[in-house]
Amino acid sequence: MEPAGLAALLSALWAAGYRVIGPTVGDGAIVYGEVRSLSDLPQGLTDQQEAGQYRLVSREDRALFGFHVGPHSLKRLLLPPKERLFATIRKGSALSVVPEPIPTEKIAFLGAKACEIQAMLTQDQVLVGGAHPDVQYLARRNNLLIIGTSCTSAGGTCFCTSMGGSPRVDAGADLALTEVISADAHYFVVETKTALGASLIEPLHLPSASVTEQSAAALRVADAATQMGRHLATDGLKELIARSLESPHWDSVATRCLSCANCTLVCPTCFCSTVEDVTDLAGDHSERWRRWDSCFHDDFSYLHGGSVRQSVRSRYRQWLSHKLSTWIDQFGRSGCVGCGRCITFCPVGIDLTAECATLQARHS
Amino acid sequence: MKPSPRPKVAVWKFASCDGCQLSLLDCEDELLQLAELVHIANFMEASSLVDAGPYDVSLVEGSITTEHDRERILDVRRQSKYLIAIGACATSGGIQALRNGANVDEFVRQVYAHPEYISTLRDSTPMSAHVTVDYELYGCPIHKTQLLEVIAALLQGRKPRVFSHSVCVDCKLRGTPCLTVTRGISCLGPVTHAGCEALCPSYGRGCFGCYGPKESSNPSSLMDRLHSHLGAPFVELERLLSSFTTQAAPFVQARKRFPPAT
Amino acid sequence: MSDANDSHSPTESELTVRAGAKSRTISVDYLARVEGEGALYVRTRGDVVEDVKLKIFEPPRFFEAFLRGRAASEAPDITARICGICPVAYQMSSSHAIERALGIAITPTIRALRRLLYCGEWIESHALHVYMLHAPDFLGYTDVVSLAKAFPDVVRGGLALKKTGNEILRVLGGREIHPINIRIGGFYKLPTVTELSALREPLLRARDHALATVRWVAGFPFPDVERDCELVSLRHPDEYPLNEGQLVSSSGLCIDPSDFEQHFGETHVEHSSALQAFRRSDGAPYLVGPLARYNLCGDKLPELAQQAARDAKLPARCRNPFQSIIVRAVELVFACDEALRVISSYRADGPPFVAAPYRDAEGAAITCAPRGLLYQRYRVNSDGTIAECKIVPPTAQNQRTIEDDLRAVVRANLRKPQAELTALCEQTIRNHDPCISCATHFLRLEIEDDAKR
Amino acid sequence: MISLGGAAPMASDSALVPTPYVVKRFVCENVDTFTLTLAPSSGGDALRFAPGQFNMLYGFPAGDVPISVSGPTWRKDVLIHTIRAVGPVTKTLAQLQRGDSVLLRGPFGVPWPVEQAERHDVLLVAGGIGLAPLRPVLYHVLKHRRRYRSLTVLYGARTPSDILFRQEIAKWQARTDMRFEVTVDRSDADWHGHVGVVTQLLDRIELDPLRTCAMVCGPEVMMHFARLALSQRGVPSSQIYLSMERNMKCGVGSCGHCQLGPFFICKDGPVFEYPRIASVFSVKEL
Ligand SMILES: Cc1cc2nc3c(=O)[nH]c(=O)nc-3n(C[C@H](O)[C@H](O)[C@H](O)COP(=O)(O)OP(=O)(O)OC[C@H]3O[C@@H](n4cnc5c(N)ncnc54)[C@H](O)[C@@H]3O)c2cc1C
Ligand code: SF4
Ligand code: SF4
Ligand code: SF4
Repeated sequence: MEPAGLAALLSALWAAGYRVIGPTVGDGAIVYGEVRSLSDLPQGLTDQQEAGQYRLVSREDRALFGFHVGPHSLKRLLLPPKERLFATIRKGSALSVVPEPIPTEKIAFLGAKACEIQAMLTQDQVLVGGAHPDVQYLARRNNLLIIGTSCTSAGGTCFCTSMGGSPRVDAGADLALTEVISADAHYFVVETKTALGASLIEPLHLPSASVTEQSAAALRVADAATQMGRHLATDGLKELIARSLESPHWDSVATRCLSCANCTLVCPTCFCSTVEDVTDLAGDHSERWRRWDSCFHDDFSYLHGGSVRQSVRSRYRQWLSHKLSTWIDQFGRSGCVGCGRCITFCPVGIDLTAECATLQARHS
Repeated sequence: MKPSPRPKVAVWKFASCDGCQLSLLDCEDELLQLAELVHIANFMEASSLVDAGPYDVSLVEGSITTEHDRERILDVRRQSKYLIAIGACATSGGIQALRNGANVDEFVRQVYAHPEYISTLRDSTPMSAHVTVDYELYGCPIHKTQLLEVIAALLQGRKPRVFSHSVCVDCKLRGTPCLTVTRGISCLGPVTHAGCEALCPSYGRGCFGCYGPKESSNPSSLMDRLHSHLGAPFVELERLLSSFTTQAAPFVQARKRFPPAT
Repeated sequence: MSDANDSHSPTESELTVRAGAKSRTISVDYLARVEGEGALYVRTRGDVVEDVKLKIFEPPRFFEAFLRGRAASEAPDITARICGICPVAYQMSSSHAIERALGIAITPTIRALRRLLYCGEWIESHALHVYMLHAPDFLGYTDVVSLAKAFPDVVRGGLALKKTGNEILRVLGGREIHPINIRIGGFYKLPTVTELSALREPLLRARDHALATVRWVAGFPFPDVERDCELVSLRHPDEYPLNEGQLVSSSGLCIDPSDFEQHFGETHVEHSSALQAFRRSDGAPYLVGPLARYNLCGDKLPELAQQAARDAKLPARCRNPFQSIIVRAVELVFACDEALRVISSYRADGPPFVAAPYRDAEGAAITCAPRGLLYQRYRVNSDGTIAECKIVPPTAQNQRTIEDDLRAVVRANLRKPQAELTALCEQTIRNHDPCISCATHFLRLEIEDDAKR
Repeated sequence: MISLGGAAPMASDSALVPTPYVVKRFVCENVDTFTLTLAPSSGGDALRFAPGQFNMLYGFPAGDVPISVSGPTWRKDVLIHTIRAVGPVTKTLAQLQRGDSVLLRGPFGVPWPVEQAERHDVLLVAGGIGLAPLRPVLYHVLKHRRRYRSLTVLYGARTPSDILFRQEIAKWQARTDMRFEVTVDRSDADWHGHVGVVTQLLDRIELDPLRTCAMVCGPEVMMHFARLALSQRGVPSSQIYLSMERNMKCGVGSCGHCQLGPFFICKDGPVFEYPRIASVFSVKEL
């Protein structure tokens, strides 16, 4: 598929009633926003990432998806930062409850990276995999169409391969694209992953990719897998962390950690939320809102009489051990997909792969 | 539920810019309703009607900088069931606390022709240094919706929705990419108390900490990073931590670690 | 009108009656001041008004002292904290002064946005004064809440008008009080056209209400007072003054704002922690603010505002301070109209701010705070720090004129009962919307009659 | 992979949206504790629950908090909760009067092991408000008395005036088919019973350790010492159950607040067989 084909797909999606969201350039980063035409995409741009540092820089080519991951993740769409759950009205002594309507908007997400999709599947498990599925999330999820793009390079803080992932988009997407760009060609190899994906591609009458094209795409994705900027040794890590709850290393992190919660809020799998009741002055009308919360907050663990996790040491420990250890107990897989956001977006550059390595060196 | 009589509210001013109490008058949509729900019994900026105490709620703006004010706040405390300190001045001494540790006599001489007319204390101190404060609302100035929220919560006997976490959280909720990480701008957001809805970063400028430190604030670590990684000079960081809540303990602590100015 | 006497603790009254040291006139180099709490002290002997003092108790806050050594870029944020009611005025004067020192020329877009920002502050501040602080005086109410019971539509409209002013401040400045989007050279971020267009509708309604307000306040009962004093304002050849212009006076002065200190000085009297200003040539007090602006620049008001003034029978030369409420209402019409003009021609073009390297230099500027002219002068160092600064706010300039007004009012009304005279004195002070906080609702009249002792 | 799709979810299906209930009865138990009897505002049956399960009770407009059901499981028409007023939400609930509305979501959580305890000596150890979540077990065992061997309740209160359910306790104490011991931390002039912490009572009773099923509910320290004492007496860990408390916002394992190591207290607990939580139980600040 040529870029023109992508443009046609884009118009077809809008025409089919989808709001298309994808990577756009805003405030010095690649953020998710509406994509109406190819010119909204971050053409010719990429990101350079290091612990505590992200820079948007030009690429030598005009790739549309030549970036890694940015400050936003799919959870913005599926588990919005703030969302109303219901309203309560008081009339005399009677209370009535008005539930928030189920969202119906159809959204197509263009340009989801493999780790992004893995993270979404991880959140699915938490939010709709149990006895009480979250109806708002479920509805949004059912209304979401995903066009993934496999990575053809890896970022400075990426380590998806350590977490059992790969730069290649697979399950979870409806369509998977691999962008191939060279001196004389610019095309996408498209794989249909679901019937819905196929139904979108069919009317475009795309030529099928040649073997050369397919292997060019596969080669680039395989290359990306060798370029990971970070590595996490996961063997025995779960048990090691569970054994090291009293490690002095947590104190060392606490001297650096700001308990600012950036790591948890940029993490695409962190799902913690709180609720707040917003009332009018007279107190006759109230709304229950859910919003993102973080285990780095003092009042997160508040019980009558005080918080359970008062020290920053215990909050960082909670986060790291949940991500990499207890999540496996809870859901049979790690809570980390190796996207590296928490490393890049920590204002003081705390790097969970480095902290784990220290812990491993110290305790194994 | 039992209906309760209209609480009597008083608003007091100490050394300040008036901005925090003005927030109340800036509640254009709610002011008249508020005046029905509570009895505004003493609010000099807004009314010449003054009902004597005791008051159910006193909103106190400003810091203590004179002997006379030190006595006056004791009296306000005696007359008030709940005392709510509003704003950076009342909760940390405010910008005028820049005089703390400086040579006040010298300051007086610099500004006034007749220093002997001026009576002032050496330090500008928050309300909590003098009386028991029931609730502190941060900000220079406070956010008017937070003020309404605190009043509503008090009226309804619930916990106000005021959070002690970092400004970063609000940036994330808004979707503002981190200025420090993506553009190398010095920002106090990670150590500053939320409340402004991450205002400055949304306008592309770093937070200068006008809501004071968040809970468990760790400015030392942030300063190390801004200095070693972004090359921010210590004098600049020193100023960054010395503005509207200059006397807040974590900021004072972090400044102590800076090498002496040359 | 209630007598606020009971609200004072004995300590305060002691302070108020404490014998004063002799005052002397001295000009000073470094000032810090704030609007603040005031008290009023009048002493008469028989029919002679011996002493009138508008006392400003506001504790000193030393802004000029701690601005030394700070980064010049911090001046707009720090000086804003002098006053929560007119922070924009402080931000504008400090920005212009430092820009002058550095030789920065702002773009037309930034200039227009600054006018818009100032309109927001004028609307907010004037509406606050007209509806909440001053109108209740004329109609015999204690506050806006009781006024609202009698004039619900006027007050609701007034609150909406005030909100519109605040809305401008919020969009352009980030927040109403102590805006954060203002920096030397311009703004951190330009607003979008859509953001500004959203202000159009509320502004149209606000302008209508301002017009109605001119008619409403014109019908108030005004004591027959003519006060003759020197009026001082900025004047601009093409527009009603906000950020720029020559400094002019009713006696024919016409100078560059940077020459302000050569013509006007300040003195420190015991009963005030604000410094009092005077004209250097003869030591006389002078008046700044809406009345001065209107008398000196009324011809530059947009036609709509001029028409409103004519309809309200407001003479082009108005020397009755009680009628300043009409002038403020007319200025409200102007501010809404001007805001609409800026919005309709706005394009988000050019850089959000203009920068220039620091150098050892000095610059001064005057802009028009709602209450009158606000002078600031800075000497900056090449490392970007402030070497020295001076700030002269409007209330300090008006303080002596207010005392003169009081003297005249007390002299003419000596026979009135205490409560009535107190109210009249309070109103006299409120005519000038002094920014001593509590807008003088805090004032107490002490008449010490020596003859009866 | 999670199966998505299927019938479109309904807004009212959400476990996060409460149902209005009306207060049928308000009983003061002591100075800060009260019992609410609640029936659905729309009429009909109340929610079914098992002993030890809890509901999220919403004191309008303060917010909602987890409160265990303290009434018998067989009451179909009402839900009974016993609440200690300690903070904003519980104090709002304390203001309720007959006829007022509350909002309720639930029931949530893993119940006490009433079936596993059959043919065992049942030992209930309660501290303070911890008696309320255990009361449904007591009702259940008494109703099905023959399925169980001995029944012992050890209950500790801070002072005599803090003792809950006084009249009921008197009746239980009068029964011959069970034993109900009360102790107080601090006594007063009229108190003639035990003084001391509840674990001291444990040392005074006879135990057939291997046939004992112990259910413990109270402050964490109290549970810690009770568990230790029971282990020392030879009760197998797997026959000791504790009810844990953490901050809860959702009640269904999606808000993350109530995590304790690998567990979500709201859905993996609050009742835990001790060995499951042994490795995390006394880790500080976990
Ligand atoms: C499974 C379980 C069963 C319980 N059963 C009972 C019972 O039967 N009777 C009884 O009296 N108490 C019970 N509690 C304790 C009760 O939930 C707390 O006392 C209550 O949350 C206190 O809330 P508050 O607002 O009154 O006071 P505060 O503790 O001061 O709370 C302030 C705020 O903090 C939050 N908060 C504090 N603690 C919790 C919490 N545990 N969960 C969620 N939010 C919290 C709330 O938002 C609350 O509004 C139970 C707790 C749990 C976990
Ligand atoms: S823990 Fe870090 S690397 Fe792992 S998924 Fe979350 S943000 Fe990405
Ligand atoms: S690890 Fe970094 S991002 Fe996370 S809370 Fe600590 S300082 Fe903030
Ligand atoms: S971002 Fe920081 S400086 Fe700006 S308003 Fe908020 S707390 Fe104040």
